[in-house]
Amino acid sequence: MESLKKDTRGQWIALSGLVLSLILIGLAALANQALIAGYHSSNAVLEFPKENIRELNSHTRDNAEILKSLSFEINNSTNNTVPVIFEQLFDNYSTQMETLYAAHGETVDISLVSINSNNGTYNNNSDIDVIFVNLTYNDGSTHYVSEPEVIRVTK
Amino acid sequence: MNDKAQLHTMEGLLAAILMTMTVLMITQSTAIVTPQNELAIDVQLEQIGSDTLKVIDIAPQTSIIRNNLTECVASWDTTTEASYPTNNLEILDNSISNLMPEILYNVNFAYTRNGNLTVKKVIIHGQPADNAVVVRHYVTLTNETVKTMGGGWNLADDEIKVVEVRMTTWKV
Amino acid sequence: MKRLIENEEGVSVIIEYILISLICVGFFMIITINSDAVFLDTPNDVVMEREMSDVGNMMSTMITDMYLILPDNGYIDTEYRIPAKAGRETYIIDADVAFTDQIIEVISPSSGKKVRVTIGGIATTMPINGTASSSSTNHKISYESRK
Amino acid sequence: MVDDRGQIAIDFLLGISLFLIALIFTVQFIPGMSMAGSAREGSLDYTAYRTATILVEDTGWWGNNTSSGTDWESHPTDNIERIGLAVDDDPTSRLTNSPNILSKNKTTQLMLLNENDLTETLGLYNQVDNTHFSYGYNISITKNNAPLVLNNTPVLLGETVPYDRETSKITRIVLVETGTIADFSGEELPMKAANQEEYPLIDITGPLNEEVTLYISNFNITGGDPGFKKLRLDGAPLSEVSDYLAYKISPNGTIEIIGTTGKIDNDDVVAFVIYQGILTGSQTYQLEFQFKDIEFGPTSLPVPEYQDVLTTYYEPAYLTVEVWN
Repeated sequence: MESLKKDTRGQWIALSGLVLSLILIGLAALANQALIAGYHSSNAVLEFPKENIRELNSHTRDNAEILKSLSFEINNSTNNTVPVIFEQLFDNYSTQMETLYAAHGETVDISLVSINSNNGTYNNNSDIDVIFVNLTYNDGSTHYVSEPEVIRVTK
Repeated sequence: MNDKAQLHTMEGLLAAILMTMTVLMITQSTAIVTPQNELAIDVQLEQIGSDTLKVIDIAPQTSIIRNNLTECVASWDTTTEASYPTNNLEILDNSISNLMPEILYNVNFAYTRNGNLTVKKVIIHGQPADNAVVVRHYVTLTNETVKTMGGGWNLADDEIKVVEVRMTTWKV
Repeated sequence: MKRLIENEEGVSVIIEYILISLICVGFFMIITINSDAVFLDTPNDVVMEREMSDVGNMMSTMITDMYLILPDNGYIDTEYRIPAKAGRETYIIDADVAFTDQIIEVISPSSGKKVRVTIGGIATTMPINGTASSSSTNHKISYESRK
Repeated sequence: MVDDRGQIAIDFLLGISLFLIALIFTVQFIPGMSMAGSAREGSLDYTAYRTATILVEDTGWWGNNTSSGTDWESHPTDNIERIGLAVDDDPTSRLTNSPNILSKNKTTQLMLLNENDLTETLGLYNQVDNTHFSYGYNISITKNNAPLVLNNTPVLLGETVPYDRETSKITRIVLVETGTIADFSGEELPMKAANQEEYPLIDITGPLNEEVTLYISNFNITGGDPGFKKLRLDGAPLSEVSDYLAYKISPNGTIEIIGTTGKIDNDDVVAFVIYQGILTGSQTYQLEFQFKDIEFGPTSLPVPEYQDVLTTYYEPAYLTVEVWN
């Protein structure tokens, strides 16, 4: 004990050890805090399927326009009426969308409710003006239902 | 006065200064760069990725983005898959990298064929990092768009094909 | 005996011993008295503040995101998960003030701690209301166009 | 107590007590020092995200006792309840079908709002113990790393970002309506009366007090060195430096300035930007584009009018929102 007391060398080393440990404590606190920071808010943004639902909605809208002009085109070469053709194409579309969404573990349902003509006939492109579609989306924690989604097809 | 071990004192002093500087530097740098956890980076990646696809999708003819997403997808020849480093959809690749520089991405197309899901690689920029985020966008192809863009989708006149553009984005 | 009393060798050792003990006891006492405040309360306060503002931000961000995709005819609901405790205390999310003030409050009833988070201008077009307690198991935000 | 052995221990005692006092203080301060400093900032974690989301994906809303709608930009004196910049075709419905496309009118109106309304409607404030305080913010729309200029004002709001503060920042990619553009197809442009070479014509009715942008596409290349020579306005040549800018956009989106030597491919789009101040008279101007080795429509075609083919021009840009305490 006496020899240890007399030996005054190494004081700085001991002090550096202390400082070092304090720095480590500080760093650990910082790192910890960075881990806590914003976990739930980030997670909510990542998990909430905003873009998936919006895509379902907006792509169905875009698609209705495409299908409308396509069904008038097909109408020229077949005996089927425009609404019948449109319905077939729409069924085809919704099956494809359902398969594509199912690959991500999401259940969607897109079904055509009605095609509306402003004057009751389906002779040319401007006759169809509004289409009603039911949309549902479910990924286990978020459920979205739009019954009906009113799509104006005016292009 | 004991004047031995002066050098040790200097050494200690130096060490103390060094450590203080380190601590200062670390606290300073975290104050400037917002301490972001990995999830926050993922949020930004997802945002930028989905914005990019959306902007390309809605881009009108009269903008710098000459072909919108549907046209880009329609022009794909369907037979050759991309294998690093060759990509076979130049136009889409250029449009994406113009909009989000400094971010790497891979693009796949997913679509149904005879009721089964098919996924094809289209643009490859490397192996995605651990924090990669996937964004997706949908387009509908008809034979008309495919013909005008000269793609190889081989659709019948009364056929439509919904294609999922799946983009994996990550930061290096 | 006399020799013992008159002998002063080692006195300093005893004094040293007494002083050291006193200092150590003092140090120990200070640490014991303050340990709760130093090692538990301060970090707990910080952690609570962070977690509560995190939860508040999550609610506000989710409501914003949800608002942007609300169907015109139909409904949307989403379940969310929040930690049962912020630090060591349970808390309540209160959105009822949002109706007038565009603010969501996260309050801890036991300590009265309160964190407020703003919502960007949605509350004026659409009433937002409801409260949620962290101790209940299921949490849900829902919207129905017909109501 | 004349024995002076062991005195060194008093030294040691003094030292150790000092040290212990120091230790107590450090232990008390370390956690407070590193953690409490940033605790307050936590509440603005996602403020930037929410603000940017509302700006980019929402149309905004205004309302008074009798009516309401999304066209808040045309009711600046009424009660603006929410600010959103997305374009909208139906002001009565709450949502837009075109997120990420920013309206020019809404953006310019945003620049005119006063500070107070802005922080209030965007929710850029917090209330602590009933005192209202605003966050510092910086909102900008940039293109090529410079602020986008709309109606001669750069889109830049708020203060400069302090670099010694923790901030919350988000960048969104958007399409901005920056003006109008006339898109012409090569075969629709008539050649000037068959004197020398094939110079197509376009009529522009003045006065126009802004930049005029024209696109010409679908080139029918007839010779080996197709290119652009010069632009003439009512017969007088314009200067490529001070009067107009001509560049081409190739199909993959690369932009290249075409001087008199630049080559043009048949799938290129050639864009002309005629600067502000050139077409300010109340008259009909005739633009003559001198190309080489490119054939345009027959002379019998009517000269197209710039105003007849005008459409909105969209430019990709970055909207950045940064918020701090």
